[in-house]
Amino acid sequence: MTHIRRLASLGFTTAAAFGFGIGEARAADALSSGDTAWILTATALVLFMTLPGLALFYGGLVRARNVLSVLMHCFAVACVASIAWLVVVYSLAFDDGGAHQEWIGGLGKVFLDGVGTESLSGTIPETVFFMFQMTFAIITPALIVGAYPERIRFGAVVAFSLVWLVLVYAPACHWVWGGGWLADMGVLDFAGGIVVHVTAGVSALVLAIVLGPRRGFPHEIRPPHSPGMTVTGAAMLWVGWFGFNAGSALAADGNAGMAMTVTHISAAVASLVWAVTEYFRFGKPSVIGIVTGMVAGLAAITPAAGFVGPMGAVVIGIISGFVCQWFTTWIKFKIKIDDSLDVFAVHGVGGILGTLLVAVFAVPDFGGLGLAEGVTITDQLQVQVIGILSVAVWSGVITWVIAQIISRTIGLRVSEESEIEGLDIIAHGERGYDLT
Amino acid sequence: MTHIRRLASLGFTTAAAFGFGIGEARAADALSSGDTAWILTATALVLFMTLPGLALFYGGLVRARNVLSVLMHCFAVACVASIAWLVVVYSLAFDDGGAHQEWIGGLGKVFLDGVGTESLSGTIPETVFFMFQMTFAIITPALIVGAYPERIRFGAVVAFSLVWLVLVYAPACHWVWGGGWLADMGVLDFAGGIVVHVTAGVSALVLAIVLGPRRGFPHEIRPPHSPGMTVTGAAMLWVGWFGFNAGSALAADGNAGMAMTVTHISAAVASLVWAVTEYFRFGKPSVIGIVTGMVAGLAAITPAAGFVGPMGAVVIGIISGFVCQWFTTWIKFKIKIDDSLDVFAVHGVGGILGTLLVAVFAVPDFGGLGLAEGVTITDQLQVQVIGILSVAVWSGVITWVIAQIISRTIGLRVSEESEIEGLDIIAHGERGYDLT
Amino acid sequence: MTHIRRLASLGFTTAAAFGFGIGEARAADALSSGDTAWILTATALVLFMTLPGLALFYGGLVRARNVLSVLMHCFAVACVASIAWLVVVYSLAFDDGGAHQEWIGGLGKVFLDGVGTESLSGTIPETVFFMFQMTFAIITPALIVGAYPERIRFGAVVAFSLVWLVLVYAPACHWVWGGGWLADMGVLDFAGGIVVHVTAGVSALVLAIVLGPRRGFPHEIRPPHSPGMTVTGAAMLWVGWFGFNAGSALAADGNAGMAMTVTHISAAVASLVWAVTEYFRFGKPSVIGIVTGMVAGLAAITPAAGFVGPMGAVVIGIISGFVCQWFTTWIKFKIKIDDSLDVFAVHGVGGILGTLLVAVFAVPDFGGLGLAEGVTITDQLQVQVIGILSVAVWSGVITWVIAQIISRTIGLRVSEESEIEGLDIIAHGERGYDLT
Amino acid sequence: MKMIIAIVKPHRLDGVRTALQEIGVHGMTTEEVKGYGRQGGHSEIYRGAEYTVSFVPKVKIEVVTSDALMEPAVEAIAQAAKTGKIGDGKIFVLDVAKAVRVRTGEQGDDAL
Amino acid sequence: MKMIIAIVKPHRLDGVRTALQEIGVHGMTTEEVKGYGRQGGHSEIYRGAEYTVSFVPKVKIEVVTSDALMEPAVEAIAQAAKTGKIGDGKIFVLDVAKAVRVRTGEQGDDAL
Amino acid sequence: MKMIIAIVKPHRLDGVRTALQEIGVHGMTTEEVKGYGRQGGHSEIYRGAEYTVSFVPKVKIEVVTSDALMEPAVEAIAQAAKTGKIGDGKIFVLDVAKAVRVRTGEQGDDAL
Ligand SMILES: Nc1ncnc2c1ncn2[C@@H]1O[C@H](COP(=O)(O)OP(=O)(O)O)[C@@H](O)[C@H]1O
Ligand SMILES: Nc1ncnc2c1ncn2[C@@H]1O[C@H](COP(=O)(O)OP(=O)(O)O)[C@@H](O)[C@H]1O
Ligand SMILES: Nc1ncnc2c1ncn2[C@@H]1O[C@H](COP(=O)(O)OP(=O)(O)O)[C@@H](O)[C@H]1O
Repeated sequence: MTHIRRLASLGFTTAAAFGFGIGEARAADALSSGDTAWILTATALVLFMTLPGLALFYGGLVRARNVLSVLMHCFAVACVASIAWLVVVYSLAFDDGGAHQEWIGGLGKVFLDGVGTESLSGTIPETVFFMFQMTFAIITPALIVGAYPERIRFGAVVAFSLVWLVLVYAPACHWVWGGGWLADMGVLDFAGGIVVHVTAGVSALVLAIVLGPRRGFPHEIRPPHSPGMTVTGAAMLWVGWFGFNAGSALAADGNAGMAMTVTHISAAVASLVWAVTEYFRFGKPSVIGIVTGMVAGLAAITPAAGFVGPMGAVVIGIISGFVCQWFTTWIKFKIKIDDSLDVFAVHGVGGILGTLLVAVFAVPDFGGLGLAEGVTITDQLQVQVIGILSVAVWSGVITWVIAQIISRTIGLRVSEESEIEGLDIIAHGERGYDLT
Repeated sequence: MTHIRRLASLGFTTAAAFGFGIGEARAADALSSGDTAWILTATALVLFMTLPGLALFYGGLVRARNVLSVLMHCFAVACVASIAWLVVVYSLAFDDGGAHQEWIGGLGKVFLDGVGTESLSGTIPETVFFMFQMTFAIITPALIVGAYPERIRFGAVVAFSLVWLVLVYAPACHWVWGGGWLADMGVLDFAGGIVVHVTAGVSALVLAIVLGPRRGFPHEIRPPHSPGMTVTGAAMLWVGWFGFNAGSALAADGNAGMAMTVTHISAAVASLVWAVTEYFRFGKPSVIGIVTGMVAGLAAITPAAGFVGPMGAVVIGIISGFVCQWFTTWIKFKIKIDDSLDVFAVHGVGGILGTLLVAVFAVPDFGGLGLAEGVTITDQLQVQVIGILSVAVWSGVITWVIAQIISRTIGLRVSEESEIEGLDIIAHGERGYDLT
Repeated sequence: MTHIRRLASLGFTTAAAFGFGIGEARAADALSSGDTAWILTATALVLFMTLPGLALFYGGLVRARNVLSVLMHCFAVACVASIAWLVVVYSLAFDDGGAHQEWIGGLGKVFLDGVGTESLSGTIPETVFFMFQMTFAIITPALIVGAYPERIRFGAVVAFSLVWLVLVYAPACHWVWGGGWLADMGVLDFAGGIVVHVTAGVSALVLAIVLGPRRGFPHEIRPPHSPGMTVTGAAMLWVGWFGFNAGSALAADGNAGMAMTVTHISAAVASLVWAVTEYFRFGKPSVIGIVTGMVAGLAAITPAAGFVGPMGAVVIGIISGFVCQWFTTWIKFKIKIDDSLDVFAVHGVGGILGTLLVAVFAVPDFGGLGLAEGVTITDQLQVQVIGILSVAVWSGVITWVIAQIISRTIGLRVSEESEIEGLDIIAHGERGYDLT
Repeated sequence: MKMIIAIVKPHRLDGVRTALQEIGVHGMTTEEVKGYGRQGGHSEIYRGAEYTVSFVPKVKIEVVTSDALMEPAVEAIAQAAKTGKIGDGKIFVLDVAKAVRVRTGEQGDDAL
Repeated sequence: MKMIIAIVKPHRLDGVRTALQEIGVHGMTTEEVKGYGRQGGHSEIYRGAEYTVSFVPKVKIEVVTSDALMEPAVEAIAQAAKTGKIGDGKIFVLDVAKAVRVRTGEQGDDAL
Repeated sequence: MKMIIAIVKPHRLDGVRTALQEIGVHGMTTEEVKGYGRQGGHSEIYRGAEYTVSFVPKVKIEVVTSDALMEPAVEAIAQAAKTGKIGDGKIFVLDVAKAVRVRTGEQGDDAL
């Protein structure tokens, strides 16, 4: 029994909460080539977000002598996550967990056991659902790359990502999208405010604390070596996010269209809000700033995309553009944590904001598509807070444990001399640029 | 009542003229998930054309110290256009204008009022139509960025683009695609020869005149700082243009297939024609040249894509590759206008050529899909000329007025010292490259 | 009569062997907008693989002073191939060849003669099939660019690619996918292990031999000037390959979904295998290495994508990541052929491996979707070997002849001084980077 | 002969070249360098974070002149490079023992 | 006055700068250069292929000091730059005939 | 000791290095520079537009040699760098007062 069929019986709200489009709730057993076409495309788009999107976004922000190491981190994490997904994580997240279904899925789909070309998941082949969801499992640990560049050991990146996917991502994904306890409570998370952004953001923060700051942090850090590379990656993130959010409708329909619309609007608004705020704070709107605003707006709309209307998107864009900016400064300069590329401030905070605001803007009065019958804003907010807190605590604690173990075994951090020399040549034997 | 339903009653030619595929004319009220899947994809492709496509294409052509400013221009214009589109431009372009429908649309769709997940536009959700068309409203003012880099004030870019979208783009789009007077006349513009390329090209020329040339123009300008960046952007434009032209069929059908085919052929032919011409003129075909030819071929086929066959595409490719090249030299070195990245010569001239040639090559004798019943080539040519001239004059005059006002208020141009220092550090406080 | 209809009557295995999805075999006469949407998208994805994907992948691997020439090679080859495809190659590959159908197609579809917006090819418009297949005809000669950078004359690139498409690609494509003698034998090549990778790989090797090595080969060659550019291109190849392989199902269905799944898995596995092997050989896994492993894994899964299951993909990934790496070293340092960017070692060897292994892993016992009725692994292996050998010999011999003729007429190689100065400035009058 | 080494603000390069040409100096070699001096400690802001950038981009100009032309050349450079703001740069003069023009083998002042 | 030209390993730059500051030298100019010496012939590996990279990235530091400060400055650089491994670099000292601060026109030691 | 500063065409660098090695000079430092001289005013064409590129890419080679080796080194460079076409470059020689090898502290000719 595919999970979608199971879910269909839970009725509208829950199904939607699992990231399936509203239209999906009318459980369909026949393959729709149109829906399949869109999710195949969306899968390509979300992979494109990580490779090369996120890799370039992050790569441009570090020092030239570490650019390749960041690309390598993103690339290797993508490979490791893909294999982990096939081997066990997909099954843990989406297979029926039987007695412990509330907490974790089963092992029936390990290595895609029993899934063939005829297996369906709603109106699309299950392989397509598997692939689409896999791209989320790729980008989530890849987001954490932003917490530890320029000083981490490569082996630690691989080991951490692998273990983290099994211990943090699989359960969180199961709880919210796989029919676990948060799904049962009716938590709303359309495309991953909790599953992707809260898990990655909190884990990034904890890992940054355990790892310690870069030499010279906070003021003697070198500015981004190639903002143009970062903008290129950011633009790819924007385009790819259409697949992320509108693909989460799991159909090519009006729900997907609205999800794409609000996604775009939130991104555009948050970008401008960030730029305008910078203009008032420093006199100059920067290109790094505007694209960071874009990411904040996208992270924040992610949990809300299929539930809110354009007005909700505008407000979510404004708030996230403003609040996430405040957090970038606060974390680096007040509490002095070197979450180097601001994963928590942008993704974590953005994801949390959107997960809270969806409870408000899903209401028809605010232009939304409606909460479940009989559920008030306050009810929903409570559920959302529980979802955020439980996943945040789980992510933080497990990350801390994994980091400690790695630190005491293979080691987390390179030597100071290696840090100065740069990870490209030290860890990978390569140089980023030879323009002669 | 959506505009498409209205249009359907106008019958084949007009509907096609509005950029809806031929298949569209059989007004369909049911959602097609296949068509929706393709237009969702096409929307992503056209956004990709601007971000990062066009941004990189232009960014590589300027001096290293202005590269970020160009990326910022494209990015900020995209954000501003998206918001303007939501707030009022979509409504002005596509809502029913009632009594003044000939000239401009109504305000009924401001902020997507009344548009929900169930609203259709032909066989696709209206939100998807809204998003697809929005990407055109993004790229059109972004094309104009090529007229003014390396010397314009950032505030002027934002202000100009915003006002221009309302005063130039909204009416032009309405006239041709929204059921306005040019549509009534039966003007043919499949994907934006007039609406996108003529408006942007002419406005670029006028703005370049008002702004004045860069220091050292024409001979002491620095050559492109990163042709590889330009080629990267160009390739993205090519791929994205599949969404632009084949998406304008608004369906996943034979019309879309043929539109994609002729688009590709024109691009390939114009690229080679440009390169060969350079070889004969200068002895060396350049990579900047070949990709410029590509853009010329794509701009020229745009209005014709859904109406002509492969032979028409070959001829349009040859002519545009040759004529646009001639214009780049002529404008810069004969009439000495610093339309810095050749927006008029490539897009304006290309768009005009295609808009004229479609009248010829739409005829079945020349491999086309046919003009409306009873319409001769000469009839159609007349309409096309009226379309080009009216939109060109409107674009030019309004651009001139907006530019004058900005020049007298917030100011158009940076100081000479800032121009030398470069806009990246002056306007955005950032540096393009730090490879140490 | 379109070839697809013809093929349908040949029954399951053969149809699948021609790269049409299994579902396709139930010959459908009606347009499916879902399938069309996916193949339009896949076409864009495969074009994206060449431009800018492959161009950047290759561009980053050469010296800075040759980067533009490599981009130019890829771009010009794409244009030339597109026109050749329209003029004659599509017809030779896919039109009915009548009496000599076993060997080559006819000339009935020259310039797309008789193909209109209503022509179907299975469930998609024939123009869409034409475009999709065209992107394969673009990337195949573009792959060969990796054999000759940094020393070839630009004219030779253009001439070679053009003639090669007609004399090598058209027949090979016809034999395998167009209903030729290899198709009759039941050769399995889902998306181009033979048609794309064997032809390109072998031709690259032969061309590299005729052309001779770069100055200073093998040890004084400059290392890749921009590994980051290479990674960017590699990531685009990965994403685009979804279109390549899953698009080859020619439908948006379960076969496409499984093809995408195994494609992805093979890529991820081969990447990690390459990196781990490097770690054991040299102590450092490199980013150039991991992405080369990715390409090897993708090349190897290409012929197998629609026939094998996840387990097959894992094994194919492991073997290709390991064997292709061994070949890169062997060819350059043992037999000392300067196939500069390892086209044969990666694509040729990868394609051969996959073409052999599909015979094994298509068997249901190994998780595959099954061989044709009554066909054993050994039978199939025999056919596969015949396919590989015949195409390899044909590619090699014809390439050698073309290269000799070019060498004696327009000349293959630039002067030593030009080679030192760099092709960018010598052949195209441009410089790759001016960061001042 | 003397080698004049001038470290100036990048955007002054064109002005310096013109000034030198006017007094008859037609050859020079330039490089991009990073300078550290009183101007040191300027900062750039990314994502609201201030980064201290100790080394500021400068252009270094090397001109070899005859002994006679040295003073006017230094004068010309100093004037053309001056903005009056901190970080305008320095000019150093070193003795040159020998000069050769590669193409012709000419030596001494003839080589310049 | 003297011009000290030091060619050192790139990651030693910050240390050298600090060492110079401690002894009162507050101005310097740096460039990225490629060096060739005994260290020459190191190799990089790409796709299993060993490439000989003859020129190794180094940083060149130019500091002009008064005659008196030269010795301590050379000493400070030498200590800060030393790793004890091959390729640590060289320090050369040249005579400077004249120095001018562009902003003020000051000359000689005052210009430094 | 002498410092030889040679500004040559980039593609001659390898040749110069070999020539120097043959006469026993095993260390050198190179930088990419932009030169301006008689060759000045070459032009590049983009989109049919001619752009005057005043500064031409050159390579600057700095070699410190013992007094005795200086003449042969200059000779070797001049020969290896010569193409006979305009823009071949210049060689300048300056006196070096002091040289130190960082790794060992050796001084003078021993440091080279
Ligand atoms: N002692 C020195 N030796 C070499 N270069 C120096 C020295 N002092 C300054 N410079 C160079 O001159 C530049 C300008 O010096 P700075 O002290 O910032 O300003 P100003 O010359 O206006 O006082 C520096 O960035 C550095 O490149
Ligand atoms: N004779 C020389 N002239 C100029 N620069 C030199 C000379 N010899 C060495 N160098 C520079 O010093 C650097 C270090 O020298 P090298 O011989 O590799 O190591 P070490 O100084 O430890 O013996 C070289 O990379 C080069 O930049
Ligand atoms: N007076 C000078 N001082 C410093 N460098 C010079 C001088 N004259 C020429 N050069 C350098 O030498 C290079 C070659 O000089 P140029 O006059 O173009 O050719 P040629 O040496 O063949 O006459 C120039 O590009 C510049 O880098």
